[in-house]
Amino acid sequence: MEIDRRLVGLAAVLLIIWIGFDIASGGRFITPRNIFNLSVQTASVAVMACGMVLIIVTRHIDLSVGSILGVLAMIMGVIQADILPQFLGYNHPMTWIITLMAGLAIGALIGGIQGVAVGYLGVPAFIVTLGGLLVWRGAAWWVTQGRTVAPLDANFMLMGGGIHGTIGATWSWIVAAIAICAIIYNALISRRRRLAFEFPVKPVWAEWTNVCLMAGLVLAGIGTLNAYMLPSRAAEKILENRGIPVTPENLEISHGIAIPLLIVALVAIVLTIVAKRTRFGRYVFAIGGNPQAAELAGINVKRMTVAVFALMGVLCAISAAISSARLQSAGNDLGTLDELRVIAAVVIGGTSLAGGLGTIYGALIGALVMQSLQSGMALLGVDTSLQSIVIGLVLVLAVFSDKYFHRRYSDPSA
Amino acid sequence: MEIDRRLVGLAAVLLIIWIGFDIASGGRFITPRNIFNLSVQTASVAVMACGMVLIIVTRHIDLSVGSILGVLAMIMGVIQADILPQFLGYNHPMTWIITLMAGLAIGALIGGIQGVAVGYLGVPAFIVTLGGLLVWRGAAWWVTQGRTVAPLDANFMLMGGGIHGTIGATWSWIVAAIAICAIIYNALISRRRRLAFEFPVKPVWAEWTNVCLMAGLVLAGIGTLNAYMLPSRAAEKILENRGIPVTPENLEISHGIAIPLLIVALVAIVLTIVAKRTRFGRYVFAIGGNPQAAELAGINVKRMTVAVFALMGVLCAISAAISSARLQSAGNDLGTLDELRVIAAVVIGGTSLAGGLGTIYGALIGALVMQSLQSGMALLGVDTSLQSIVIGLVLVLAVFSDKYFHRRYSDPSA
Amino acid sequence: ADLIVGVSWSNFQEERWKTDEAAIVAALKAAGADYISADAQSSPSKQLSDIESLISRGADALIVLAQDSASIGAAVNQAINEGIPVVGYDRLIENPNAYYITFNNKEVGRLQAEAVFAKQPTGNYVFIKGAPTDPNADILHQGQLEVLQSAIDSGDIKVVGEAYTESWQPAIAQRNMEQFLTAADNKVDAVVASNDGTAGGAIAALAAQGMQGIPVSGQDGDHAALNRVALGTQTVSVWKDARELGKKAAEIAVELAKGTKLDDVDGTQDWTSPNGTVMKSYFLKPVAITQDNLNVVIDAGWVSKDVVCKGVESGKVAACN
Amino acid sequence: MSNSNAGKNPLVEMRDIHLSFGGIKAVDGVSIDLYPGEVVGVLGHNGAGKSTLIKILAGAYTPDSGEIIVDGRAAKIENARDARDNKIETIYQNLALADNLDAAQNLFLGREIVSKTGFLDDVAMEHKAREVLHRLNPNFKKFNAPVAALSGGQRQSVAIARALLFEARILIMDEPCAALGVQETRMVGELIDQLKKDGLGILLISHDLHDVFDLSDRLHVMKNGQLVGTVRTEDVNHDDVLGMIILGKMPDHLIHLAGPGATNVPAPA
Amino acid sequence: MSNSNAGKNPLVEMRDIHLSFGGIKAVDGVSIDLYPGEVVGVLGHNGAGKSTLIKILAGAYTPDSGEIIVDGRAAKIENARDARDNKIETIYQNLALADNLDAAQNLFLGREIVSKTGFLDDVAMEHKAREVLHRLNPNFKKFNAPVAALSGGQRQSVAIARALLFEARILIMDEPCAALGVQETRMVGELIDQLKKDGLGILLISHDLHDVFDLSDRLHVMKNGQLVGTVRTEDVNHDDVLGMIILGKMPDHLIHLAGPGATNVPAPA
Ligand SMILES: Nc1ncnc2c1ncn2[C@@H]1O[C@H](COP(=O)(O)OP(=O)(O)OP(=O)(O)O)[C@@H](O)[C@H]1O
Ligand SMILES: Nc1ncnc2c1ncn2[C@@H]1O[C@H](COP(=O)(O)OP(=O)(O)OP(=O)(O)O)[C@@H](O)[C@H]1O
Ligand SMILES: O[C@@H]1[C@@H](O)[C@H](O)OC[C@H]1O
Ligand SMILES: [Mg+2]
Ligand SMILES: [Mg+2]
Repeated sequence: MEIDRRLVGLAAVLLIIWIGFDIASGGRFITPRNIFNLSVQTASVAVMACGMVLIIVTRHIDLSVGSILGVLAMIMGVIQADILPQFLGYNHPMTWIITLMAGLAIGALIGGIQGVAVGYLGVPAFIVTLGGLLVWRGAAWWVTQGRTVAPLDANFMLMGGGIHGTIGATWSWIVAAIAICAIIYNALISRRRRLAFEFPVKPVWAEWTNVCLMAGLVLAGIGTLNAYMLPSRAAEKILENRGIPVTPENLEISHGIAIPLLIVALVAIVLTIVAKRTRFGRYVFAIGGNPQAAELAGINVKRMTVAVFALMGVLCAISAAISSARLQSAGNDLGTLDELRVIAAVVIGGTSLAGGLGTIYGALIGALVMQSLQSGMALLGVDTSLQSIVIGLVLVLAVFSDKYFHRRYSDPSA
Repeated sequence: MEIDRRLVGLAAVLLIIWIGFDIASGGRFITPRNIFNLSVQTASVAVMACGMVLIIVTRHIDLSVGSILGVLAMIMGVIQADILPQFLGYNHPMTWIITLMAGLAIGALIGGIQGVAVGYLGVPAFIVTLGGLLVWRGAAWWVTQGRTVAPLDANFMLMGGGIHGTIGATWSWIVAAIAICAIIYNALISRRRRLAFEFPVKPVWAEWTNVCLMAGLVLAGIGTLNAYMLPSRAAEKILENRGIPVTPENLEISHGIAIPLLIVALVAIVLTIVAKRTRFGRYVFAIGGNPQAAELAGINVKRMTVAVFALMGVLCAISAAISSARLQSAGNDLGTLDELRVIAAVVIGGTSLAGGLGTIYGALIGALVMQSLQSGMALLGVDTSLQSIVIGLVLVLAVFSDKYFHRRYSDPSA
Repeated sequence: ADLIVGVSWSNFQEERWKTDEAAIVAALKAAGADYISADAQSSPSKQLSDIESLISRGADALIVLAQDSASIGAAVNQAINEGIPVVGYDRLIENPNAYYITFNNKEVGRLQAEAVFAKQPTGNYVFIKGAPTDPNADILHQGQLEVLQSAIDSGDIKVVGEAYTESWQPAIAQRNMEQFLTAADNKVDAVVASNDGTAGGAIAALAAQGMQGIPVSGQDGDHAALNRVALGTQTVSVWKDARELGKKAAEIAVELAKGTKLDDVDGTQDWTSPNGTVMKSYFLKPVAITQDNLNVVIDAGWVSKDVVCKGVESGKVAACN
Repeated sequence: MSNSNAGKNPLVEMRDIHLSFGGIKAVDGVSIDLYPGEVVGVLGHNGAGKSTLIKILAGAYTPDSGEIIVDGRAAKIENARDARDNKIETIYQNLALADNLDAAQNLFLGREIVSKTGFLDDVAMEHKAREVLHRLNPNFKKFNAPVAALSGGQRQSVAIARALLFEARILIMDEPCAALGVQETRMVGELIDQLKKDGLGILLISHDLHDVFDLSDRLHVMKNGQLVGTVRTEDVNHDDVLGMIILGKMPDHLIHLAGPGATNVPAPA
Repeated sequence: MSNSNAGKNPLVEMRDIHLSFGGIKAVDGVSIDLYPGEVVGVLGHNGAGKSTLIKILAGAYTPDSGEIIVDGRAAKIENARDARDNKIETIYQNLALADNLDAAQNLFLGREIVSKTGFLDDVAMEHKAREVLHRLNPNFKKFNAPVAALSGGQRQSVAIARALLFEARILIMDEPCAALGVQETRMVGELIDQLKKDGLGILLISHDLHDVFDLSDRLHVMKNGQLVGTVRTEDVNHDDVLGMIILGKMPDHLIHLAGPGATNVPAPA
């Protein structure tokens, strides 16, 4: 994984925003607590943004993700709260698995249907998913005639990253260790491949700087999350449940990585590999570059379209699980306007709306930028209408600056 | 003006919808009254749709029209209700003109700013106007801190097409006569031009059929509107005001053409001429076909982009006038989701989201299709969530069928 | 100040919330507490994030106007876990650890229906209901039906139209009203609209048929609506003096933040929610404002006389003289 | 009809192919054939229907009617994948390349090399791409840039390399050298000769009579969507062929060879 | 340097032009000139920088450094409009056409005929378009179809017609005949001769040495972004030029003529 100039620019934007808010809020922004909150708040949009990258790279768009999230959250809500308990009782350990599987399957189906309309019927994705935006939002209402479903299954709610929905300090450090091993392994392997074919490689020190930088980021991130302690009441309860004596020392329980963040990381890694290292990913980019050429190269563009939209549906299901779990309830207006957040995140992250160009990690940072703005302004107590003005402006500015700084390295006539 | 196959297909869709609702509502849909209502309900979206055609033809999109409408309505509201009365008193005959002019100017400015961001800064329109969607909605709130502005100026409210906002039977017939003359003149002139260069022309009978058909449509439409009488209570008041004795005969006062419909017609005719008969329009289409080629042909693509967006802003101002006048008040949420209605109308009307292809009259019919669905379902008392499902489906179906029937006459590989 | 009270608003779309806010701010200032706030823009998810950030900002007590009473649980739990008391404002929060202060919304519905019914005890009625996503919409409608159901059953009143209004949008209310008028051939005698915004839309539709003047209800005491009441195009705007509600809520929040138990707040009564949760609650009484008692809102300083009386012929309305 | 193909079976035959675009008959009853180890030129004025004809064979268009026979068996070629299954490989006139991918990625598009674990082996692909492109265009060095950044001729080199890389039996080349430089054109000529020796059948569309005469064994000439006739290169000279292209009639001494569907000639006696 | 241009002033001069694309020097210190009434060929291998060079003159690219002098005066050419104001007209290698417009609309794009009332006069434009296109390609009939529906050669005809239609003094043609048929190519050749007689200066990029020798008075040869040298056509033969293109060096008997910025030659004595 190479670190590109664009990514650095984007990270700089993020950093500026963070530092700015931190100063303005008197040091309340860059705190373990707020970083933890941010990680959880961003998760649902981030997961969908990963899929939206592929959609936009293939020259499509999906305006329906918010509505799909809504209908899937309702369906999963009803399955776990109304249907399964009849057979399994409340909070049965299988409930969340069955619910999630059903959600993923229905998500794939919904996405697949839209993909068929786009790929096989040839209706522009903008229209299909604009229709979807209306249809699935309407459908979300029909699941329970508008009633919000609550309470949800206790295990399912762990996906929302509440007090119990984190993996604690020890596991977080283990995750960090695994990540760092993967970074080193990856660097070694790709260097060896290039050397085998006698292609030029970077100097050793540069490779190591790279690796150290990334490992450092991982450690810093996870260290921060581990530094955020559970509120004392919650810690007391946990200690009581486990039968551990409540001493000031024992009360210091770390949050660690929130489960939704873990889900985001997993989704992002898998999709990055898919995008860069598999035929599927290569075809996605080829279609984005020139759909006719891709078809003539023997790629089944229609089928690929269906697959990409179905994948988007699956990711909506994951996001639906995260956001309903977080809210501990499923309401039929869940996900409203998320399509805009997701698309904005992806475009801020450097994905071109003209297709053929985009990265998953860019989208993640884009999502983080958007959420940081919102959370930061909420933290400062900025008026909402002013908030939306600021977010609108930053959106345009971010894309402009990315374009401006990137332009110097590309075709002046483009 | 030639009548094309696509238009006929679209008109057929509309007819099916109308007849369907008429049957389902027991003959309440195709009545002078409902047709009149439809014409007024469609006006605001229709005006914006005319501009959106040009935006989409140039390969852009404008997601901010609803928000721009909102902020302009608020601004015009404050100008006419709070500011001008301080100088002119209430309902001064100049109030509405000054208000409208200010609205148009500010609309052009807002659109122009967005156009600069798209054309000169090179930020994709999707992003600029997504930003605009947030910014202008936020700004709408700021105008009065969320307070709804009412009552509006009495003359201004005529643009909303209430009881007084129509031109009555006589004037309506005069409009009809002018329209028919124009149709005939147009046909004659273009035939003469072609003959002068010895180009092939249609047989005379075909020309006449065409002319008669169009004239017939005009007569039928205006006849219908004239057949819709003022409700007796309102008629009584009018007669009283004019000092005419209230007899059953005198009470039969026609609505005639509603002023908003007249505005739509004017906008559509002007823009059709601009699109087909002027350099500006030709350049819009050329840019949509191939922006690089247009630039190389010496067209100032950046300036054109600004102009097209500014024009869109002006049309938003007109729509803002119509819809706030119709509601007799200006609220900061006016126009919410209108961007989707407008875009849907345009695309149903056969404009290609890939750019380079589209017609104004198609967009008008598209707007009518959307509004007919909504009004029809409201008439039948269909549940709102079911309404949005139906509208979503019809949107996709309409575009699909247009594509499907059109495909037979074009490149099979495209 | 040593106390900070955080307020989480569901949105500011209706005019009234700005007044509520002003009242809360004033009351907190009087009590020497700081006011911090966030606006969820009608999104339950954003409201959860908002409350998290209010907690981060050091709120000692929270006042929450819930967008969705069922979805607010997660946020309220977080606050309670942190030991921060929560006051449910205007809309119900189903959590026995939270305090509940409101105007009785069923009562609001009843007042709306009563005012319309008094003017038009028989004939064709239209119901313009609130947002399908707002639980208050149904509660209001229940209240309305409590008054009108017997007349409906006896056939004195015939319901010729009934629709929700997405996001309480006036333009949608107007379109629905137009279609009801078309469907009923203008044979509509009264409109029960659930708030002032939708009432405005309905009245615009009536005006297009020259029918303005038939009974129409609303709520919130929006300035434009009070003007319509004066002009006679709207019958009633049920006024929930937001200033009272805001003041009381702020006072209670400060008390709770200082450590007072829920039970010990003055005027607290036990109230059982439809789902059987027993809540510590405080209720205020809404007032129906009609042409006859417009002076109430003017005297209360809610709105100035010239706003209410804009365009009213002199001598026609007592309050405008 | 005596020629060196006698006795062999044609690799591919297209029989009585028709295709109209909304009223305009782009291909109007054309029949052609191609034998292994031969190069057949397809000639005709602009808009004669050459590209449309070979796009049908390549699976890019579906004909209104007509048959395609590959190796003696009727073949159903409805898309590019079907063509590939029949070992038909095409270089398109408009160079179908994905502009955002680099040369190697384009070369292997649809036929990527994957490692044992199933992941793309980009390093191996780039290695192979360098090899092939070097044979076509020794000046070519831009391996890590998207092909959008290549010059017209460089793009054409990529398109040709792409077609060469795979084991096609039938190679269709639609004006492969139009944008190529002198040296590059020469190298492509040498390659064609080599492929011919390897037993491939090649359909070569070109407007350059010099090249066509140098490379082809037979010529199909089209006019206005119809086949004027098919001749052996050695039987005709430039002027004969010009006559066929411009006037649409067979040279007098060969009139008896006019192929099926040929126009402007009396039916063979 | 004795040639027929002696005494005349050059129509256009480009002096020491540089342009890199992110590190790659596409044009690297090239100077060329063009006199009225002459055709100058620009030759070079694929990727030599020919198209980039002339796009700078056409206003499509802005050079990193260098001067353009038109009629003896320094000209600022920053976009296509500036080029047009200097009466420079270009046929691009990738045929810059608006695919959705028809032939006549493309022909007049940016220079429409309007009636007295200021509205477009489409009938007059179509009339004129038919006239011009007929001179280039008598087979051309598709006047009412969008140019997307044209064959490769038909599109090229439209692009050429477009450039001819207006009173340019400097005509740039980037491989104008690449896609043209034999007859069509011949007609373009005749046209070039005609324009030359009318006193236009023409820069002609082509890979077809036959054509270039037939049509040009002088040749600029480029390699790897640099100018190898400028020669008079009558002074050289095909092999000399091939040597310049491939090896990048001036023929021995002309080595003293190597232009400024020429590479691989000893500095002129
Ligand atoms: N838009 C671009 N971005 C980056 N590099 C480019 C771009 N256009 C051309 N190049 C590079 O610049 C060099 C010169 O290209 P140019 O198109 O001028 O060559 P050319 O002489 O016209 O070649 P051909 O004969 O193939 O048309 C080539 O190496 C090419 O890859
Ligand atoms: N997509 C299309 N839609 C409509 N008509 C088309 C299309 N493609 C080609 N045609 C028409 O079909 C006819 C044959 O075109 P084709 O491209 O096969 O010609 P060609 O022989 O390859 O010409 P060239 O030598 O110019 O490449 C032409 O009249 C052309 O205008
Ligand atoms: O006051 C009303 C409130 O109770 C409801 O929930 O939302 C709409 C408002 O008008
Ligand atoms: Mg061709
Ligand atoms: Mg070139």
